[in-house]
Amino acid sequence: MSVQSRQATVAHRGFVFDLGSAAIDLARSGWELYSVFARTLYFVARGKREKGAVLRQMYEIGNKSAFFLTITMGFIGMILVYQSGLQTKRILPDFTLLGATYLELLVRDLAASIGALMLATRVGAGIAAEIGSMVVTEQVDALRMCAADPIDFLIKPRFIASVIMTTVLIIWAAAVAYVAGGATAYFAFDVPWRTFLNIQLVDHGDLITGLTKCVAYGAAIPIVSGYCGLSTFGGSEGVGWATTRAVVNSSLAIIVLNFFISAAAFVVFPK
Amino acid sequence: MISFKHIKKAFGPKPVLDDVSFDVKRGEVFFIIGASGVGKSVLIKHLIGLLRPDGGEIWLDGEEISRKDELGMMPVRKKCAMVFQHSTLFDSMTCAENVALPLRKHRGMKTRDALIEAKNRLEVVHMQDFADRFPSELGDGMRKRVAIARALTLDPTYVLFDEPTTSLDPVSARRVDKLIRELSDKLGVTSIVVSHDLASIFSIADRIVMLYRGKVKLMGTPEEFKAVDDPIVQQFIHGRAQGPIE
Amino acid sequence: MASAERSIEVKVGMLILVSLAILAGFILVMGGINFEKKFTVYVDFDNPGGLQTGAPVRIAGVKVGSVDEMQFRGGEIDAQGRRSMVRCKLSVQEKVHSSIREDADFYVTTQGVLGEQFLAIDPGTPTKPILDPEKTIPHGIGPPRIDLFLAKAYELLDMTVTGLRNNQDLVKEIIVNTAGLLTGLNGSVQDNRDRINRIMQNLEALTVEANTLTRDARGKYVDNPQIDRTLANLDKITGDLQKDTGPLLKDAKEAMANLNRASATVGDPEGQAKLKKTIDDVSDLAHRADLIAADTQEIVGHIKKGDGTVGALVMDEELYDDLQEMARDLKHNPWKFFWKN
Amino acid sequence: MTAAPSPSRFATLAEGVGTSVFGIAETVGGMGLLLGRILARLFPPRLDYPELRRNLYKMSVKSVPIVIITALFTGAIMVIQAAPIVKRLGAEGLVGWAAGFGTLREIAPLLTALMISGRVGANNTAELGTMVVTEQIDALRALAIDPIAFLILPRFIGITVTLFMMTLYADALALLGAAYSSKALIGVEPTAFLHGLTGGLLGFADVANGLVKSVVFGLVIALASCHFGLTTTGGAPGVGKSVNATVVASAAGIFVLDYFVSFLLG
Repeated sequence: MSVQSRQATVAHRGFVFDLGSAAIDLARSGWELYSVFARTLYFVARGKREKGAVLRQMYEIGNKSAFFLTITMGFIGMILVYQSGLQTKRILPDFTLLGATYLELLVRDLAASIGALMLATRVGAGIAAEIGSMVVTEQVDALRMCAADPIDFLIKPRFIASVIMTTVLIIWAAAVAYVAGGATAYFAFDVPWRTFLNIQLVDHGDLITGLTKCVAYGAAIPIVSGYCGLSTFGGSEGVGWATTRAVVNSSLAIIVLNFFISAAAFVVFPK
Repeated sequence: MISFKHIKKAFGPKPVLDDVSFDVKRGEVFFIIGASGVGKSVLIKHLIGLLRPDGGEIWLDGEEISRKDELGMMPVRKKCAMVFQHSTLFDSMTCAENVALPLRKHRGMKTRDALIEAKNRLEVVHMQDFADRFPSELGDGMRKRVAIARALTLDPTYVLFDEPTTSLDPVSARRVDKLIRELSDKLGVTSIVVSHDLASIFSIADRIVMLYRGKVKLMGTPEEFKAVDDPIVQQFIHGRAQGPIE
Repeated sequence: MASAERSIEVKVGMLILVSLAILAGFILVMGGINFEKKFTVYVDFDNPGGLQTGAPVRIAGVKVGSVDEMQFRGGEIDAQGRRSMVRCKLSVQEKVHSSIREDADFYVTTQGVLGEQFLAIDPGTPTKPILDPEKTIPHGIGPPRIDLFLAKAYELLDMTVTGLRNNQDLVKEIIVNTAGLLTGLNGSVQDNRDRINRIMQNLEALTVEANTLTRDARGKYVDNPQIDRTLANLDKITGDLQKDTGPLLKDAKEAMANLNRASATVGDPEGQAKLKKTIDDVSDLAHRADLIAADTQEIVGHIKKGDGTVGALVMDEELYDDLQEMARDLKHNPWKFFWKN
Repeated sequence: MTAAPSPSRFATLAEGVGTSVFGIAETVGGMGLLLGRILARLFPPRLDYPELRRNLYKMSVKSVPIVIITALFTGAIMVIQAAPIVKRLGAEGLVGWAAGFGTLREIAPLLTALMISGRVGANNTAELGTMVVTEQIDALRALAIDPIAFLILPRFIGITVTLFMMTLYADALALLGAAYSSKALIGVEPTAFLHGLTGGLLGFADVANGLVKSVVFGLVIALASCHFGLTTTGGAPGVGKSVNATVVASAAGIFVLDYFVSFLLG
């Protein structure tokens, strides 16, 4: 809170000042993020291998998020089909392509993006809270004293685990959302399973786009949240702030990445 | 007049207070001492309803208060102020706003009037120059003074101090001691002080109670404490590492 | 401190005001509230189709009001002897009142083929007096029922085919007889001249109307995707077609029967020639009817391959096939258009 | 609890499910109790206006940039995703309707809620959690100030109001983003886009649908963040855990309730 209060005291110097300082902050954070990313990649290639660390993180990130992701993606699947079904009913009462279109959207975008947004809250907050607590309790400094680079030791395993598990979880999430959507279509609009189960609209472009997004989001979440965690200062409120920033910034990163990947896919795989 | 009667309190399976009884008289400076973790802070938090006893009664000015609900405790809390161990100022507010808060909430003062009044109160503890600073920008001693100013805004009859001199430098600590003594002498405020600062205990205490293993070990004046030859008391008041206290 | 507090208040206030402005904007733009003066018109419908309360009312595509209420009337017969099942209460902007004349048409149609149904007003002839909604309750035209149209067309086709098949021998006989004929037909032809003329006129008029319509429809469709009017017109043709076909067939049948009867008795060359001419004319007419069908087919073709929104409407292959089948059949057997047992 | 002598895989699974069910029940119960206590303070209203104003400022004004960025990008993404379908059907004129429907009813309220839950909800939990672990809540009580009325109620109102306002902003901005990206991507003029939006297929009901959702989401976020904030234990790591729990519970709550609200409103 005091952090904010201080910000508040600085905030009376006019809009241009605010804008300028925001831009500088943004640029600086961008550079630092990039440096964390580059160092993570470096350590992925050359760092010390700590036995079991990646596996443990895969369990933390993957298995522990599965329940949460199943619930949310199940509901989002139902909502999406319900809403598009309502529209279809209103405009052209023909449900034959509902399932196919839904699957295409799911594969190309929704499964990855919404799933990753969910993971950003669950995993991103977790990573930032954990690393942030280690920073404020000076455990990270202790690590440095033991000549272990915090990025190698803390972020690298999470990075590898997240890239793998995000992809796995999103494939699972897509399946859950598709089944939930199919059930909704069946119960709410009497669309038979056979009609709903139509994969004719999904092509390799959609698959590649979807998988690219999985990997990009999987990489972005631990980097952004790890960065937020490592830059924690102050006591418990600092941890809170770091966690908040991790959630917000990873979500933003996902939305922005989604925009760029989708636009690129639109150009590369024209329909 | 405060009476603790047979107070029992346990956290989970671990009993902290086990049948503690004593009285505090009006206008005195009453010290509660004991080793760390013996339940001193727990005990005084019972008085203002931050904690509820598992058994026993607490009487305040002829009223049993330990069974009151949260809203029923509000009048009690206006009568008994508390200064927390870490000062515990609201760190989203400036010092003046901290002090103004009770005025605003209980005296029905407008924000602006409350702030002016708060600055007057801060002058009493010599903190008027820091009125618009945030607590995180101040040192421990300064925060403690603001916390005391805040506790006194409602002119309470009783003030509870939870380790007021811990983590203060000796100079600040003695100033706080002096303040507590003056409250009692000049305003007739009853102070209950939780402490293990020997210097404070023997300079300003009227009476002392010592807790040991959840029970009252000894109650009396500082002179009586010095005179008693119980090894536990002696080890504590002389601060020896060797002895029967674990 | 005070100025800081002020600035906080100003910022929060600005934010709230802007959000209220956005809310107001949404309400206005999305048509929640309109501050225009309104007047009320009641319109009766036999079947307003899927028209819903709240549906927009448009004149020439511009939204001028909405359907406020729909009451079920249970088929009351009004002064003109028309049945009204449903009475719609429309609330229409006062400023367009002066352009709605007494002979204005109220019809239910859809937004760009796809989409919700709405009520369109064709303002009517400018020379007529302005519609007084207190006095007259206009009778509206229901939405185009393409399903019904196709069903009826199919029924007609089926009837024709069956009739022709069952009377194959008869037809053959007529032709053979006619070929070898005949004197003294004159009188009988004379007797039937009026009828044949009427058939021809009817068909002629029908063809012209259909041609214009088709052209209109096509032009309209190419220029803008609003096909609603076309569909309404198509519907109307179907109605006309149906209305006319009954007597037409009756007349044709009678003429044939007479011919048949006459063939046995009469046979002068002049009469023969006339009869031949008559048959040729009839055949010619049938050919034109065929052209209408072909044009209709073309529209349908447009609809089908034409930019998909419309395509969805006639995506039903079966209906399309039926139409095509009907057209082909008519081409090969122009007689079918006339023949009914 | 009848623990199996040798914990088989099934037993651990059942135990896990059981624990999560009880955990969810506990959370929901705690939030329900908190809601009751908050409502009790509303009649008659015992609200601290300076605190409300401060929270409104912190929650809403400071969230504007993130909402702007999110909404603009989201609008653009909506169009990118709709573009192939629109092209396939050749219904360029319907882009405005398609994007508008999805944005107003679902995407704008949902994404705004997720972002606000991350920014405001998490921050609120961190703040309350910090106040709990540093005994500031106890200090309030010691000053005879009711923490629910003084701290929670203004935050509760602040979050709900913030989400409502931010959803309006997000609606407008996402549509703006969608309009211009549909011009860039499939060459639909913004006026045609606007026409698709206002042509009668969409009504204020669609906007209202989204706004009702935003209020529901606001309540969920407010309840979750206050509940987890107030039940924080265990210092700095505890605060981190609480924040984590808040964003997870908010996200799950948002999606589950979105479904029910969608169905109820039709």
